[in-house]
Amino acid sequence: MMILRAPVVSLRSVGPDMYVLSLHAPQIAANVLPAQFLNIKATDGSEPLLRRPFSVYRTQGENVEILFNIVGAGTRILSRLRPGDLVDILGPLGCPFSLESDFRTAVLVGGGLGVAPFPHATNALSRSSRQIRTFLGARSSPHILRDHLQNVSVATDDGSEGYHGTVVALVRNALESGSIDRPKIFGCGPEPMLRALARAAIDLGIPCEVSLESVMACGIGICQGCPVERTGGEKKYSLICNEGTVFDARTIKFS
Amino acid sequence: MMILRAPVVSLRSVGPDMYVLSLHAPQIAANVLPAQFLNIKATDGSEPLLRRPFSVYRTQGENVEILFNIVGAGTRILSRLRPGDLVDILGPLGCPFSLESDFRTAVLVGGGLGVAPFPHATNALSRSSRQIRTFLGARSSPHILRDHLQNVSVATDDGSEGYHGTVVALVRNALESGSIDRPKIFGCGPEPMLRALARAAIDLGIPCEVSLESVMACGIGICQGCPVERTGGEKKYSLICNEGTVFDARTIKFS
Amino acid sequence: MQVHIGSLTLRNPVLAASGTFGYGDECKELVDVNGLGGIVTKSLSLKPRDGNPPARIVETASGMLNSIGLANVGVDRFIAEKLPYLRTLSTAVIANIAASTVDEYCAVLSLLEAQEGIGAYEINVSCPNVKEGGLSFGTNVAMTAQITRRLRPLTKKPLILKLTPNVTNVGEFARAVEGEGADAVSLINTVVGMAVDARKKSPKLSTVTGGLSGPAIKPIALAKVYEASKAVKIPLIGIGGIMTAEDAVEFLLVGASAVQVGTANFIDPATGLTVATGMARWCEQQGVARVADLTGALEVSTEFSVLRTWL
Amino acid sequence: MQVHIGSLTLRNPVLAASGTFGYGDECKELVDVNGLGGIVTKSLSLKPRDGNPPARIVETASGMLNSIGLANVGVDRFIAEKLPYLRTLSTAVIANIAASTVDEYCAVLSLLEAQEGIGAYEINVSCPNVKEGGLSFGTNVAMTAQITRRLRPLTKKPLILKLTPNVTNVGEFARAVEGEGADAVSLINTVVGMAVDARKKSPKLSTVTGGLSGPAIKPIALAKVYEASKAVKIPLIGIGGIMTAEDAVEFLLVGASAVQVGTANFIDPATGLTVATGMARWCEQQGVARVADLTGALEVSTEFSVLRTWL
Ligand SMILES: Cc1cc2nc3c(=O)[nH]c(=O)nc-3n(C[C@H](O)[C@H](O)[C@H](O)COP(=O)(O)OP(=O)(O)OC[C@H]3O[C@@H](n4cnc5c(N)ncnc54)[C@H](O)[C@@H]3O)c2cc1C
Ligand SMILES: Cc1cc2nc3c(=O)[nH]c(=O)nc-3n(C[C@H](O)[C@H](O)[C@H](O)COP(=O)(O)OP(=O)(O)OC[C@H]3O[C@@H](n4cnc5c(N)ncnc54)[C@H](O)[C@@H]3O)c2cc1C
Ligand SMILES: Cc1cc2nc3c(=O)[nH]c(=O)nc-3n(C[C@H](O)[C@H](O)[C@H](O)COP(=O)(O)O)c2cc1C
Ligand SMILES: Cc1cc2nc3c(=O)[nH]c(=O)nc-3n(C[C@H](O)[C@H](O)[C@H](O)COP(=O)(O)O)c2cc1C
Ligand code: FES
Ligand code: FES
Repeated sequence: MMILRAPVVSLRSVGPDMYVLSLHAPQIAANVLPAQFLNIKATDGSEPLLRRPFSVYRTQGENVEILFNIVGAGTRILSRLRPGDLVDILGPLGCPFSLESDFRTAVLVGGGLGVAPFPHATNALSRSSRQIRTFLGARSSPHILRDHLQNVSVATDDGSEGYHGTVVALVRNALESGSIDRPKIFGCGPEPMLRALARAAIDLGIPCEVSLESVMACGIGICQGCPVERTGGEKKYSLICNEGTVFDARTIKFS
Repeated sequence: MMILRAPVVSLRSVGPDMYVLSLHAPQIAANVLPAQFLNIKATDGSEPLLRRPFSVYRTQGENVEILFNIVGAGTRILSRLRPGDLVDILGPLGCPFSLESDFRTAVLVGGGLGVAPFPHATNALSRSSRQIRTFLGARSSPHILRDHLQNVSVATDDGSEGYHGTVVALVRNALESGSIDRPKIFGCGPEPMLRALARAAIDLGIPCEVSLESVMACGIGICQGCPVERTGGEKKYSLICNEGTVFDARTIKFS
Repeated sequence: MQVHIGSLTLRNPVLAASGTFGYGDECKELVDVNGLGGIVTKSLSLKPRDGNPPARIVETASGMLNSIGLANVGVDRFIAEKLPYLRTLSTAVIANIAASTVDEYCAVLSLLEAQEGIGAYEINVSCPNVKEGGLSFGTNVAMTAQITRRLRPLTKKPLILKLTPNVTNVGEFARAVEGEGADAVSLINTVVGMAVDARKKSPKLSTVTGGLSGPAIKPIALAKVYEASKAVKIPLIGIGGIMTAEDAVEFLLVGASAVQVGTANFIDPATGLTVATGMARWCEQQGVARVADLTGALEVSTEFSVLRTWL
Repeated sequence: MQVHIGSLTLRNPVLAASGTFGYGDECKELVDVNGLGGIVTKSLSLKPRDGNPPARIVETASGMLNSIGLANVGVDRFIAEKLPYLRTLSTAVIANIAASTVDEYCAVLSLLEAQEGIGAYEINVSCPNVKEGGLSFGTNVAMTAQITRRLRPLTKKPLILKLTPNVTNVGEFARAVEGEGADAVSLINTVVGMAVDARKKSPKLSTVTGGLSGPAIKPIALAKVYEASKAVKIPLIGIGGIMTAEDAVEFLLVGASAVQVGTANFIDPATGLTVATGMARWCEQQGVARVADLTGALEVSTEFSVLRTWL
């Protein structure tokens, strides 16, 4: 975990209002694990005040990349960066996906921008002997980002590409068919999707990790601002930023 | 007076931290008078919140130019503009210099960035049959901007160019020598300089107009935030933004 | 888009706030003033006021401090020079009144009451009470109630009390003026604040402290309006940091029937218009039939409907 | 750079504010904690607290609202798990205490008093008083005085009362706790505020209202500290929106002897250090011999030294 000012290497548009920002940050590129995130300060000033969390999308040599879409003021500022501009980053943060546990096929499930951690995860997995199946869901075809992924199946809300329906329905079908060898699910995306995914995983008795989001003030466990309700444990809440963002799906009490 | 979003034509560096910003604003370029100003919104957001006032430096066909130096957040944002960016401007504002009154030589006196209104004033004057003498003061030589001016004499605090001392002392010498035909003084610059200039004008019985500055919230007379104390009149204060910025120097009670 | 404040009907819920739109004529080149729900005048005092010495304005993070000193033309010149123009408008004109004694509030209102063209009165109680050593009327419930009690018989027009946020419990003030017959409450006036020039070791405002306004105070204003809405039944007018139609909708949801746009006018005097048209569009998009349906429509789960909790 | 708060000497005037620096160990990878003047712990309650449901945080213009619900490990686990690390530090450790009854404040303080390694206590009175239907202790002068009176005999260490800004007259509260023997006053805690999701028609925080902090509130905090400084002689600790050394100097000028950095830690936990080193540099550049010389050094022209004027 460190704070540094990383120069912008490039910013490329990869879809409707979607960008990949590449930053030169060797210390982070060398260490960041799949599903870890960076907390980025978009301005020098007080507006927007807080850092903005983004998953690491990829590492490329000494560079780290994030994938983002324009949501509000912070991401708008990021979308105007130019090579050489300095970006203040705090990271790497959060606990990674457990890619070392006992499974044969990693089932990567991304909804919308939830695809972001999977290229880096794919890269890590491809160094092991495991299989990868990737399932992506999005509103419509132009929002699907297949780069740097393997064995991609697609679901779109409007049916403009792949399966017409939710990505969770698509994954459930695939898992129920039994064709996937010793699967473990890794999910990232909007909460309703993760809730449905957790439900499916529990129904089918398949291990499942989900990476959660929350508004964050600090990203490092000092503000207590990012709780998620857990099932069973002694504590009611865990902090998404440093006890997560990755949790065993069975332990999360989705709202 | 209007609000419009004007595209940046160019931004050129003209000295240490000094820039000239050219904006395509035909409606303003056609009408703006010497010493009028524009109130410019540097961001879409709330930080900085208020507009920033800048004198019109020059008009060039359909373009208006402002001269500025980097002082704080607002001017820093301006210094990063690029051609095509849109800038939100409110103007033209304020009362202009009275260039039509009864004098033969316009004595233009600018301290620091107070030179800003004089290129536009010079252009207006050069269409009449009047003489122009220009006196510029600055910290040191690199801060002197002689472009688009006529008959320039220079004073610097450090003696690196021209007269070693204040621009007011230089003007006083020139006026006392009697060599200037039926002069009228037009001053713009920091308050201490204008105070000294007003003193000199009164001593020598020469008409003098000064363009004053103030923090401004609105620039159009609705916030009452920009008072200057007057001598004599029924009202104690006048508003710099719309009763000025130009005042007869004798009527100002300098602080 | 109509809303009602007592007997006054506003064509839309967006007013220009006192002190941020002059007397309505300064902006006519820039704004179709009749597109507003109404204009609240700069506070009017019995005698003209020159205002405070400079500096009167300081910018702060997403806000500004002002210490104008209630510079205004005084009620007589207002009647002679400003009201004739305001009478030509088809939008509501609300006269805002300031004073340093209760008698003076009454005197100003009586002078205005004799005139045509004023739709309602807004009473600025954030004024120094000279009889109490300059302490603001508006921070004392009894004084605020007394002002209302004395003014109420003097007019049949809507009487709007404009409350200050610089009190522990704004609900108490709202309740007090409701009890004395006020038709509505507007809030918030500015929040007491201060700025310092570290190098000069001096306050940035000539009066040391001033009033904070702008987006920085919007969260405070929303909480105060919400608190007042739990205390009274009379209409509320929400004020504080409104820049967009969405901001205005937020104030309606927490209980306001109308809003006022203040500081935003300094950035663009047409903000009130864009807020009003934006609200109309917003209602259409969100399937809200009448803008008045938004008032108090905030959905609060009962479990956490308490105002005071552990932070 | 030394300053004194009662019998406690701080190596420099910059503390980390309660709730914004955890228990000191979370940031040790990023910050040389001993470079701070001291650390104020997260508020400690008698029993561990889980905190409020999400959402606990909302960003606002140049500020943020929080409604953490005082999530903390409780005093026992603090003593067992957090204090041992804090004891290894050479900087001052100030334990912040929260409670919902006066007895509970006393109980927590007594448990801590039995331990080594705590330099002073800061009492968070912005807590719901269960015996008064949840109304905050800190908005009631008598309650605030009573807490001080009850705690004072329990310790010889500096007792710092942390005041809430959500009151009409903070000077009155400062005077009351000074009268009961408090060694210092720290202010301000967060300002009550609220945020609304217009589309969802619901509050953005699960608890409806929350506490506003960050640069947006700096002007309010400066005014409150200035007001308190006119009311009492005991040292003041200034808090609210401090991001830079210049901000900190402003608080000293209006009367503070030390400052706390809060929200800024979320953006960079090293802010306290950069503020402290920046203040040292600032003093050098401005020819200020000792940082303590800045306390109350604001030059106010007598003509406008009144707090309450016409705005
Ligand atoms: C661990 C984590 C990883 C993330 N990874 C990515 C990613 O790889 N790519 C990507 O595009 N986005 C990602 N997000 C969401 C991203 O942080 C938000 O889109 C971004 O903060 C929006 O900022 P803004 O200023 O543009 O929007 P605004 O609407 O101005 O943001 C306002 C506030 O809401 C918060 N906020 C808004 N949306 C979200 C959200 N979805 N999650 C959490 N907080 C939010 C912001 O932090 C801010 O406090 C991630 C979020 C988290 C918590
Ligand atoms: C009528 C008028 C004409 C001006 N013309 C020019 C010009 O042609 N070129 C130029 O470089 N500058 C000019 N100025 C000054 C210019 O407006 C300020 O330098 C600018 O506002 C600084 O903004 P900032 O955000 O960069 O600085 P900040 O320091 O962040 O500004 C903080 C606050 O102080 C105010 N402020 C700071 N300096 C001044 C100043 N000198 N006068 C008034 N307010 C100030 C700002 O408006 C803002 O409210 C003019 C000012 C006025 C009133
Ligand atoms: C420069 C300025 C002058 C003001 N003058 C008055 C006034 O004369 N009377 C009054 O009742 N309120 C006055 N106000 C307060 C505003 O009407 C409004 O209540 C406050 O600014 C909060 O709204 P805002 O954040 O939208 O500005 C003034 C505010 C500002 C900024
Ligand atoms: C997320 C958060 C948690 C806080 N928790 C506490 C707390 O537990 N006890 C306390 O006394 N103050 C708490 N505070 C208040 C701060 O200590 C400080 O008084 C306030 O935030 C103003 O300072 P700032 O603007 O620098 O943040 C908290 C503030 C924030 C933002
Ligand atoms: S974001 Fe601050 S504790 Fe998680
Ligand atoms: S700047 Fe608003 S009245 Fe002059």
